Amino acid sequence: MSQWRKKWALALALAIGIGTGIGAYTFRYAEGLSYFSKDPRACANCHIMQQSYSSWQMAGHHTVAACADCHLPHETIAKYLAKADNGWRHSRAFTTGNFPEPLEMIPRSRAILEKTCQGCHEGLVQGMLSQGNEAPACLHCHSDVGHGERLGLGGPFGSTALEARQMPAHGVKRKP
Amino acid sequence: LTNIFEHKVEQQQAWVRVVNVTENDTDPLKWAPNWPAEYDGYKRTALPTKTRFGGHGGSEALPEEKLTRDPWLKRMFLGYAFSLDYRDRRGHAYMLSDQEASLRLTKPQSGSCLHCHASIMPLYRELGNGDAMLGLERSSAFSYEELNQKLRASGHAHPVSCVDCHDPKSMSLRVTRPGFLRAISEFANSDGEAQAFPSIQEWRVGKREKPYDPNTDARRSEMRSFVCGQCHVEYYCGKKMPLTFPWQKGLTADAIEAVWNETTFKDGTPFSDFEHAETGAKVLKAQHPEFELWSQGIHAQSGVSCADCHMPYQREGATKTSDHWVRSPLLNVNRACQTCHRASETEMLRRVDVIQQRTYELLQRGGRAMVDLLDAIMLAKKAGVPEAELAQALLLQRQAQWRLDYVAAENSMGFHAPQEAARLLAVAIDQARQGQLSALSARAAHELTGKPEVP
Amino acid sequence: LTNIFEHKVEQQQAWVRVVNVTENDTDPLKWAPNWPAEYDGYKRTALPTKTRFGGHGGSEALPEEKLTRDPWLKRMFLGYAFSLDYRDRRGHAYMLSDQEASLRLTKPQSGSCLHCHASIMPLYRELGNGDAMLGLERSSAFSYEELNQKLRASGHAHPVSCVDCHDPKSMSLRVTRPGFLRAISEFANSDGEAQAFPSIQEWRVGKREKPYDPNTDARRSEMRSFVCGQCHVEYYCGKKMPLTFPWQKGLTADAIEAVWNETTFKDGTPFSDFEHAETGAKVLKAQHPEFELWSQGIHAQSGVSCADCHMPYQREGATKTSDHWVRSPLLNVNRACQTCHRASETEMLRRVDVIQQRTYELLQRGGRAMVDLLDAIMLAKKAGVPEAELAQALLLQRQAQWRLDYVAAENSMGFHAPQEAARLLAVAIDQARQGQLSALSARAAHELTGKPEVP
Ligand code: HEC
Ligand code: HEC
Ligand code: HEC
Ligand code: HEC
Ligand code: HEC
Ligand code: HEC
Ligand code: HEC
Ligand code: HEC
Ligand code: HEC
Ligand code: HEC
Ligand code: HEC
Ligand code: HEC
Ligand code: HEC
Ligand code: HEC
Ligand SMILES: [Ca+2]
Ligand SMILES: [Ca+2]
Repeated sequence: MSQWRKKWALALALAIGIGTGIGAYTFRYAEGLSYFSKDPRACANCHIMQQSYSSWQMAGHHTVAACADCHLPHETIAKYLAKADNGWRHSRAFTTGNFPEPLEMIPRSRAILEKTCQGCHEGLVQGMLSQGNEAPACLHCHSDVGHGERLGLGGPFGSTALEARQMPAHGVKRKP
Repeated sequence: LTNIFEHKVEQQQAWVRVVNVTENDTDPLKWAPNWPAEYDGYKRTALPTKTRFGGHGGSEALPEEKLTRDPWLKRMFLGYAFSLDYRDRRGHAYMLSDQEASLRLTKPQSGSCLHCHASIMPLYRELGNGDAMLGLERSSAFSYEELNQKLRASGHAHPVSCVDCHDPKSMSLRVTRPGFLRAISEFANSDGEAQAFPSIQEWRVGKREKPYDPNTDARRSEMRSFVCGQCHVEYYCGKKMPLTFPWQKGLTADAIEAVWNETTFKDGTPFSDFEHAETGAKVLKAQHPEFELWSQGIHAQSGVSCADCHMPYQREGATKTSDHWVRSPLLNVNRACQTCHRASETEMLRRVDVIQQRTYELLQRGGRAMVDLLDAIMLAKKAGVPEAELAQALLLQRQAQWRLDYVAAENSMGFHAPQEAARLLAVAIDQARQGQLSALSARAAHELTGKPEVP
Repeated sequence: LTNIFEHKVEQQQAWVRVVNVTENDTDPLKWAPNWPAEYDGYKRTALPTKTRFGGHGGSEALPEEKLTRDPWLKRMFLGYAFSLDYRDRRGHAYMLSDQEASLRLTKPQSGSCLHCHASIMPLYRELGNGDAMLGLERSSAFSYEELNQKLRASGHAHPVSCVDCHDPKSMSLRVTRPGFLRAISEFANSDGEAQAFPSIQEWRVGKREKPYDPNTDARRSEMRSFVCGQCHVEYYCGKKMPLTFPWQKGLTADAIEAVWNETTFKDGTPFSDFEHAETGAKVLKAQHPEFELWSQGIHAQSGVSCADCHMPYQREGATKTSDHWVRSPLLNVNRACQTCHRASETEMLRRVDVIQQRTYELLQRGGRAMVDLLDAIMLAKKAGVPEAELAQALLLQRQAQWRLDYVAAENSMGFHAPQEAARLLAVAIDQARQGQLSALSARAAHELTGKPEVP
């Protein structure tokens, strides 16, 4: 990934955000720059993403795919546009605290996911994609490949699955 | 902006105990400085809430009267205190005052009623000289008024409180209520299906040396339902027997009926809650079997606990707490349901509505069948049919009424186990109609002196 | 190493057309060289399979006779061909031969029967001079034997075949059956609830310029159920009316009953399938409403299609194909259920068993109520009760029998929509018992000449 492209994308992201000067500050402070790294820990910089991060570590794909492999387009330009888009929306949401929890994926993000699945598994699903009509929705059947069962904020099926199922009644601890 | 700073700070916070709390601290206010978020939620149970079938609505003094809304309920309960006053439930904050205000107390009630309506443990310990189980047993000898006075005098007159569900030292969940402790252990010892309870399954195949004790044996995910199972259950609570949860054969409506059928009072008479004022049938009363019905549903059997839906996690800044505003999950679909389900909020609400609407329709159908049965028996009586020839009709009344009431008294309008609730209503309807047939043909046979032969 | 090599090769071969296939290629063998994996699966539908309520078991010439297993079915169908022979279903490979072997054909049957039992499209086009819809209409004028002979002579006498579900050019899914095409469009045009069908919801709020056409309007996920809805549906198929799927008011059992109630034959007589041989009631026959019942369940409403469970994807070397061995998903839980459900195979089987067991219990209860109703009517007739006084009982027989049969004829023993199936049975039981009450009180009134007044 070349240096000038990084800068170009950052500029774009900031350009969208600069409308309210504070946006830029927020973005920087909340480690918005991490949007431009491939390192999954960069996403986990926000505690909001912590749950996704830890569940990803327990799910099947963590040895072969990191956040960006699934959540960002594989084509370069589209990737940076998406990064800027996410970066801005998430930073703003993080600052205002104005978002649903458990998180809900927007359709745009879902569409990106479908494409990245196909990208890696093209060979395998060739038959499915070869039929004339629209592509099948991978997430209809495989929505748990990235993070296991849906996590929300925890509970017996979340990142605390093992905890809640196996932990004896004693020893309730405040979760981080 | 400050928001972000706060987030960063909160992230580092741990439980700082500002004050010390003990077994005798029944006043939640005492706990508030340590756990302000939980306390805030707890206090909100005093707010009015309303969904189609849940909550209690506006700011009226008392929730809506079920007996007015569904007159067949009143008819079914004739001869029992429940025909005097029977209202919608509401938030935990009201549990003691709503009990005190109920006209059911115009009939003599037992002190055991307080088991589920107040933070009663210190009083039980006092009554039993430190042994709460003994305390509960002794409490049934008191009249409701006597024990209520004692409670008020002791300073423990609070609704269910922190100490009822939490060990004040570790804040772990624990169950305190003697009624539950005894019953869950009896259930573990039965061969009733226990799909929802992994620790009971393990105990059963294990050594069984010590009786099953939820406080040491249960998993955390089970405790998240057990704390509610202390109260949201079918019971007998009167003068003729100590408080009883009838789980010796299992947690299904059929298993519970079987237990009641085999129970006798001390004086040897077979168990029943009351004699129906019109027909004279010896019938049962079902009370809020949320825990039991839930246990028969797919959620329970997938490990989903009461607290998952009724006390979902919420984030306050960077920390997660359980929402102690215990209420209808339909008021909080995002946290209560979408944490596991990928469908939208509207879609989740629609699903619940479909389930509840089907149950409601069958419930009303059952109500009509019950009224027809009562009418048929009364016509037969008027026609002079002798008691003995109505025995079958009266027995069928007891069976049908049990199942109909079971679903009516359960507070989720079938949601906790949709197919099981529909099944119970189907059987109830069949039994009510068969009772009606029996009464009708007894009357016909009587009026024809012997003919036509009963088919 | 060779393994990797093989994978690579297969990957490139996917979809290489060795032979060309067209609309008139009804013989699946012709398609095999292009799609060997799918063909292999398809062929296996000839293998025997057995689950508790599904499949057909061993290698007997014909599947088990339902009428022997549940005598109340036979009694309910007296006067109709279904009382002669009514067996368990089995794999697609048998659909034509099982139809030919059925003793129901000893009564005159219409040529339309072939709509769902053979690869019939070329013949329809021939009959309709290229217009398949017209072809279907004309087919009902033929007797079954005549049309079957035509089919055999044409060389298209195959069970459902590739070309029935796939466009031979693109291999996209498509629906071909005129009965379905007309009915789904009528359904779209109704205001029946369409939660399971997003494209119909969209069409309804859209311009509605052209009638709804699944082949252009439906999503792929819907097509994965529509192809099955061509046959696994309730129908009328006789001489008095062209083949009809009764969806003009919706897909619920109640909506369908309403359509039948409003339908009249050409001669002006109100619609019914047959006159019950004993009671003379004009009753309905329900056939395999899998598509309709599924549409009322949580799976359909979550977008889960027939193919998801009955034709799950499987990995074969380096490609994924749909398992064309269409059969009970309980024989393939790992692929059919566990991609979506995390529970173990044993646990999934247990869940299905609980659901089916509850349905089965209610179904048998319904069967007993039906027999009691028929007995009551016959006793009243014997006692000389005039026809008019039994009208209500006969009407209730029609209503109860419709619902009871609906669940009995549906092939998943309630699984496709557990609560809805239980609800239908509850209503059926109520109606049967009310019919019995009506007959009993008519008889009693008759024998007492006027007394006791019917309550
Ligand atoms: C193998 C692909 C894959 C990888 C790798 C992956 N995800 Fe995901 N992610 C998904 C899928 C699929 C969903 C949708 C889950 C659903 O529908 O419930 C999702 C959903 C999410 C959501 C939305 C919230 C939710 O639970 O639905 C967030 C936030 C998220 N991922 C963050 C991350 C982060 C952070 C990482 C890296 C630590 C990551 N993802 C890695 C596939 C992946
Ligand atoms: C600045 C903090 C922060 C960082 C860094 C961050 N996220 Fe998020 N993320 C959020 C917040 C806040 C939300 C909730 C936004 C909303 O719902 O409006 C969110 C929501 C999401 C969602 C679900 C909503 C949607 O957009 O569809 C996904 C998927 C996601 N994040 C993935 C990622 C990935 C992948 C990364 C790393 C490349 C990442 N996030 C880095 C804060 C962050
Ligand atoms: C960066 C490439 C990459 C992306 C993006 C990716 N996968 Fe995979 N996936 C792999 C590899 C490599 C494996 C094999 C891993 C193994 O065998 O452990 C795999 C395994 C799988 C499996 C089988 C194992 C399991 O976890 O169940 C499924 C199903 C799957 N992927 C689906 C998906 C879906 C759906 C998406 C999109 C949400 C996706 N993949 C995105 C590379 C990827
Ligand atoms: C209707 C359900 C469904 C849809 C939609 C679906 N899959 Fe799958 N997928 C399955 C099933 C079932 C299996 C397991 C096959 C087996 O075990 O043989 C599977 C297996 C896989 C595997 C693992 C194969 C292996 O065993 O290593 C991958 C990778 C995969 N799918 C990717 C995808 C992608 C990418 C898409 C979207 C283009 C997709 N799937 C859409 C049902 C589905
Ligand atoms: C999967 C989610 C879920 C679980 C688990 C669950 N419930 Fe519920 N509960 C509901 C829903 C939904 C309603 C219907 C609320 C309404 O009609 O407003 C409900 C209704 C209730 C009501 C009446 C609420 C009111 O506002 O009137 C009570 C009391 C209740 N549940 C107690 C329990 C208990 C006790 C348990 C465990 C033994 C439990 N629930 C388990 C979802 C759940
Ligand atoms: C000590 C007894 C007791 C315990 C323990 C208890 N409840 Fe209750 N609950 C009650 C009583 C009594 C009421 C009715 C109060 C009234 O109507 O005044 C009630 C009311 C409710 C309501 C109705 C609230 C509304 O707004 O209508 C819900 C929901 C509920 N409880 C759920 C739970 C759950 C979940 C738990 C466990 C986490 C639980 N309860 C534990 C006794 C208890
Ligand atoms: C095993 C626990 C338990 C016992 C014992 C118990 N209650 Fe309750 N009570 C509850 C729960 C849980 C609710 C809320 C659910 C509901 O209303 O169905 C409730 C609700 C009530 C209400 C408000 C709704 C209504 O029914 O009008 C009154 C009044 C009440 N109880 C009175 C009594 C009296 C009097 C007794 C003793 C005869 C008693 N309770 C014994 C658990 C119990
Ligand atoms: C009816 C039962 C009940 C009552 C009363 C109750 N709690 Fe809880 N509490 C719970 C449950 C259930 C949890 C979740 C525990 C878990 O997941 O292990 C919980 C969790 C907690 C936690 C752990 C952090 C969290 O929020 O998950 C704290 C602290 C707490 N409660 C404090 C209190 C305080 C203070 C009060 C009194 C104002 C109180 N509780 C009253 C049932 C109750
Ligand atoms: C902790 C996880 C969890 C929570 C929270 C949860 N569910 Fe579920 N739900 C499940 C599971 C697991 C199933 C069983 C099917 C499956 O395996 O997906 C299920 C099944 C269902 C079904 C179909 C079964 C039935 O009974 O008809 C409905 C409807 C449903 N849930 C609604 C809700 C609603 C409404 C809420 C919130 C009040 C809720 N659920 C909360 C996990 C959950
Ligand atoms: C969620 C999974 C699921 C979906 C979706 C589903 N089915 Fe089924 N189906 C089942 C199960 C489970 C059974 C019971 C099998 C048994 O008893 O062996 C069944 C039984 C059947 C049977 C009888 C099978 C036999 O072996 O006797 C037929 C026919 C059938 N389904 C057709 C359909 C059709 C047509 C659709 C769509 C309109 C559909 N199914 C949708 C799971 C499903
Ligand atoms: C052209 C009509 C037709 C179509 C299209 C059709 N079926 Fe069938 N299906 C039948 C007939 C007829 C039988 C019974 C055959 C017999 O008993 O000889 C049958 C039998 C079955 C069985 C029972 C198999 C067994 O082993 O017992 C299942 C399951 C089934 N179909 C599911 C489906 C599904 C899923 C689809 C769509 C993917 C579908 N069918 C499409 C006509 C059809
Ligand atoms: C709308 C489609 C459709 C039509 C029209 C249709 N069938 Fe079927 N038939 C099916 C399906 C689907 C099955 C498998 C499901 C079942 O057995 O319930 C089946 C099963 C059968 C079976 C095997 C099981 C049994 O019932 O004994 C016979 C025989 C049969 N049909 C005969 C006929 C005859 C004769 C006619 C004309 C009167 C006819 N079918 C019309 C769809 C149809
Ligand atoms: C009863 C309907 C039906 C019949 C008959 C049928 N198919 Fe299919 N076929 C399907 C469905 C459903 C799919 C899945 C389509 C999708 O992925 O959305 C499918 C998918 C396919 C695919 C795409 C790759 C895959 O396996 O998913 C091929 C190729 C195919 N079928 C070939 C055939 C051939 C060859 C025959 C005849 C031997 C045949 N089909 C008969 C319903 C049918
Ligand atoms: C493509 C995804 C998918 C497949 C395949 C699937 N299910 Fe489900 N199932 C769901 C969804 C979605 C729900 C609704 C509850 C929820 O949202 O989790 C559900 C709910 C259920 C429920 C509870 C609702 C009810 O009807 O009682 C049962 C039981 C169930 N599934 C069993 C099965 C079985 C058995 C199979 C295989 C034959 C199967 N499922 C296949 C997605 C699926
Ligand atoms: Ca009781
Ligand atoms: Ca029919």
